[in-house]
Amino acid sequence: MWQGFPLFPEQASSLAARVDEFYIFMWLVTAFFTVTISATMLYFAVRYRRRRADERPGEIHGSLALELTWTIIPLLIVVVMFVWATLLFFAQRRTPDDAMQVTVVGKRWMWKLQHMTGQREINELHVPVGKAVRLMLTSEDTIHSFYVPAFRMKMDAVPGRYNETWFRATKPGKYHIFCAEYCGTEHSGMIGWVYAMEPTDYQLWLAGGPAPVSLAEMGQKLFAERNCATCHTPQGAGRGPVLNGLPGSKVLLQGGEEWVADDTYLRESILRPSAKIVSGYQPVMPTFQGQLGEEDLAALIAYIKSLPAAAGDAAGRPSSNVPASK
Amino acid sequence: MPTQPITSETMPKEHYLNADYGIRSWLLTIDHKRIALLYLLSVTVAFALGGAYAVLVRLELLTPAGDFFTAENYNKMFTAHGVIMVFFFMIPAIPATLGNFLLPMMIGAKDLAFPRINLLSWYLYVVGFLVTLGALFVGGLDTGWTFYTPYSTAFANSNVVAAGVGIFISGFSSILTGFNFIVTIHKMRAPGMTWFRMPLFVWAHYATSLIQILGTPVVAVTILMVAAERLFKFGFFDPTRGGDPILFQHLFWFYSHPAVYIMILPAMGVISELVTCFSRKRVFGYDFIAMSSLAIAVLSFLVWAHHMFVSGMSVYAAMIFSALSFLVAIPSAIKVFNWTATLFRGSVSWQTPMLYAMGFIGLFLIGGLTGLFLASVGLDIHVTDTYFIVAHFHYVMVGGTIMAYLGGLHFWWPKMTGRLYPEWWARVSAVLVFVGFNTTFLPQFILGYLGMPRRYYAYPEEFQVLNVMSTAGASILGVGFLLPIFYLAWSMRYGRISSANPWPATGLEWQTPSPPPTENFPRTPVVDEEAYDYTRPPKEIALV
Amino acid sequence: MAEHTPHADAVDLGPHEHVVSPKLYVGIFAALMVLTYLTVEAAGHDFGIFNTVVALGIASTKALLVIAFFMHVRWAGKLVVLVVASGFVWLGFLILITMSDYLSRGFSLVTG
Amino acid sequence: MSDAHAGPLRHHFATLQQQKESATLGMWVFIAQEIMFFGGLFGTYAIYRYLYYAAFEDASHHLDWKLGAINTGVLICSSLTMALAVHAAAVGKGKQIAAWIAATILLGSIFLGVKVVEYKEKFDHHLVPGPKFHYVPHAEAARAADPEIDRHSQIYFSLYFMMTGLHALHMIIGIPLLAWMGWRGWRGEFSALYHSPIEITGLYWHFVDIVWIFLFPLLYLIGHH
Repeated sequence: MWQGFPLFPEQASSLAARVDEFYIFMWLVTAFFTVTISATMLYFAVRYRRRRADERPGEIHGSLALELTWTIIPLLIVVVMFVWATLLFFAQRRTPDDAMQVTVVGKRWMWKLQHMTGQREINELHVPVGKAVRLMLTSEDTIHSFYVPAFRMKMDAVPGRYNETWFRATKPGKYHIFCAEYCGTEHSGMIGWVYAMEPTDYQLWLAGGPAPVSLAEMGQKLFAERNCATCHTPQGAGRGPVLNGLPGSKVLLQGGEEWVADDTYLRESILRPSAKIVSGYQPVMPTFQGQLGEEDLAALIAYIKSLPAAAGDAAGRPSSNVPASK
Repeated sequence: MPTQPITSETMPKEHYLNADYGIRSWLLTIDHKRIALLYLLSVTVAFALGGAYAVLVRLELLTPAGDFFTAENYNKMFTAHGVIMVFFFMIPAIPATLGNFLLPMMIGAKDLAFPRINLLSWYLYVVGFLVTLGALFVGGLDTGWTFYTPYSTAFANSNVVAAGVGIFISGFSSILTGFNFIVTIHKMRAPGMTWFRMPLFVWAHYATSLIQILGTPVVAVTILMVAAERLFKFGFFDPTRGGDPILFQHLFWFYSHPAVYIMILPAMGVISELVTCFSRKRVFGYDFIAMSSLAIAVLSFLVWAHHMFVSGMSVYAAMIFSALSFLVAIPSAIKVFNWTATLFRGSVSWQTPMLYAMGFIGLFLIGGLTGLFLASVGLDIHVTDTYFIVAHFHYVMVGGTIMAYLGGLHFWWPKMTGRLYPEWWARVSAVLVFVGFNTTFLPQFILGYLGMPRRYYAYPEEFQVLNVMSTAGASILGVGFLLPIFYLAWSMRYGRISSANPWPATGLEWQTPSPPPTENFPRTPVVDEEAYDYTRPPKEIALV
Repeated sequence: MAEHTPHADAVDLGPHEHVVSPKLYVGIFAALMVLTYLTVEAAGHDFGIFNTVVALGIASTKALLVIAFFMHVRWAGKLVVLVVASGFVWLGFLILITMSDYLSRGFSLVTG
Repeated sequence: MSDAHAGPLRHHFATLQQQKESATLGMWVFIAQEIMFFGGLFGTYAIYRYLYYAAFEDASHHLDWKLGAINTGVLICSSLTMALAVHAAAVGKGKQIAAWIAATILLGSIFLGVKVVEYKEKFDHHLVPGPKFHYVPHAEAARAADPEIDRHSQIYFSLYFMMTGLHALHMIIGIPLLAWMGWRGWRGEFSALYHSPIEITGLYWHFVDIVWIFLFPLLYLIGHH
């Protein structure tokens, strides 16, 4: 139980060291001001302690110079803190492009994690060391918060939307996963482990596990089962738009609006096809709301992404669409 | 029991305590001093209850496994601790007891502007307290004092609406207190009492009242929306019905962050009084301290989303809130520097109120500066929702507000009861509180950075050592808080009789007998000199 | 606006109580009814983005008329004006800063 | 409560002037607090209107703007009669106070009557949020513009009922207050020197009118063209 007396959790991610540096800087500033002001206070209290009951100390109203100094100096210190912390924040929130994606779904009192390569894990996440991992978080009921202290990383899983964060493990090992947003009775039971493994061990784990069907293959099976192929043909002769090379490209909608086919667009078009009808097509596609779970959707999207790009090349991927507003 | 202490002082024959007898004279009083004592009693009951729940929570956390209570009960315990302490002790504590008692006297008025509304405010507080206690005892509430949706609206099967109604009613009581103070300070100051001759205690309560008036209604309407969503299936915050849970957090924290300044600003007012009286010197930089109270009141409304940095709000809004949260720390720093400078070349006495004031300055420094950790977004990602946050706000609330409340209670006890408290017992309890408090909450900073999340019923083994230390500290703190209840009650009967101005301190409230007559002053006093003028012996209004 | 300057017929009675003549009240009432008609009329035309601005503009003018004349703030001194203003300014804090979060959610991190 | 015969000056005030100014300032601080109370709802309205504009525009067509306009007129009229009642008190005509107050109460009741009609009509069309909520888009293009129009329109109607409900509740509190003032006026309690209770009730009533002045365009007239 007593492994020495740690003051920091393990530094197991690329950003952990930077967060700890900033943490130490903040403690130094706090210690400096607390000690100096308390010592000054105690020194004055002892040096000028009341010796006679009827002492009448002199009149000191205040001094503008002093007031300005202890307004401007704290202001400067605070600006330094703000700039340093915000740069750190940008690093924490800007996901590298080469990141592998894991979808994290919080469901009351367990974490369901799903790799793009098809592995599904409950309360466990196996990741290779040195590889950036993008987490797409959502929840099926209340708000949860995916928190790995060793990576200094935390992001809420909010129902009804995707939140994105990322980490890059740097040290192999087994690290805690906690739920950090109160979510009911077993809030403290909603914990698990991240296994950061050497790339070779990770490949072994990938292979070693039950012959995992990759997400795309699972998507293909679903695509066939739900006979999507009858309308969505690669050559575009069917009643539905061509899906090859669709992800990331610009789609011309009825009413002349242009929309980028990102994950949210694909997910919405499967669940609520009549939402954005591609120009030149009829709104005949049935809705799959309630029939496909989050995992099935992720599988279908993965499959669509894996389709070889047809004639047109995929346009640049602007980040997202600001809701049209009047 | 000791015999009646023989002192030269004699109690004034006619004062507000013996002006009238009987239950009706207390339950239907419109005298601001009696209403303050009614509040003192009910706020102490709330503190005892909240403290009891805290002890139960600390007991459960002695062991990593959850083996003392069931998970539901633990969740109901920490929720009850939070709700009772925040809404029924911290917010009313200083404004409703010391503020109600002293504000009219400090500005030379006979009473608050609306005495009957003052009594209504106490009744609303008691009704709200009873309704909330009913919700907490019969069935309990397990959403935490923050009521986050969609848990509180769709998944909690505890008394959310009942507790919400109780908090709504007590929120209205807080609004009425603030409303009364604003009008009294504006309209009922004695002749010669200009704004910059008012005691800093009054400035702090003016700033607090602004927040109470402009902040509380927003949480009131948010509670109504949560109740409407639970009862009538409106869909405000439920994602399955189109609502946005993060909008609840915006509306909730729009009030709840200024609410923490409702808790700390009166404490700062008390500390300004204690520091200047016990160093017997005019406060250093009076104007800056007064203005920093107003600055805090205004800036506190612009910083709320530093509670939501990881909720998925936009990156750019997080940056704006982070910058503003850093700004709000500057006025607090100005105050601490000015208090320390006041001691310079003073005549500092180490009586109990000064012990609490010095304790406040030390602990509020740690509390305030750890707030900067949370304003920095990069660090907040790691520490939010962990025990680092629990330690931060307990340093500001217990180390700050409760230390100032106890210091103020001891400082004005002779004025309220005409009796002196036993000095040595008071110093013992002050030291106990200081030691117990630090032992309880310093380990929690480390726990927080190690990653122990908040509101955890069971935790991994490696956190046990620090948790045991924290629980040990909690028991010392508990004793430290119980002592004053005994010796202060004892002093009401057997304490040495106090003169009108035992310290002696400046301020109009000390120029009238202790305990004061019902109408405070025989004649409305005229103020002709600066506040805190210790160069001349204190004046006394001759009782004609 | 049609109504004449209020000072002409203000009668000073009691503790410098400012009594306004009923004629001014009726004038303000007329203005309010005209503005109500205007609101409905304006909503009839599509000004694109400015729909909300126009609607709120007319509503604010009506509110100002009621506050200034019916509620006597016009003669009530700076303190009351400050209280009224602070109410609306805090409302602005709440709405605008919360909107800043929703408006900037779409922007991605483009910086270097 | 207040003993009417102890003369208007309360013991803790120095002058009648101080008492009157305190009462007026107090009422205005109370109104600033009410602004923030309704402000929470207006804030929520602004956010959801930005997020779900199409659904809000379509749902707004389900409200009968003519009834809304009539109600606005009725309430502005009641503001006028209220102002005249306060004026009557200020010039000391006791009997006139009761008359103007009665007119204000009548207009207020008309307003509430129209609201009852509107609520009943929403109830019949299953537009009250909850299990029985069934939304039929006004314009067919609306469902295409916002596929989740059922959920988002339910937000609109939740806000509609919450805001107009709270506003109506404030009027239901106001009417007995007005009746009590009218009765005190009738008994000749108010004079040119002392009439702050009725003035304060007037301020409250005018505030309730201002809330409706903002509610009408924001709820009834979205995309009215």
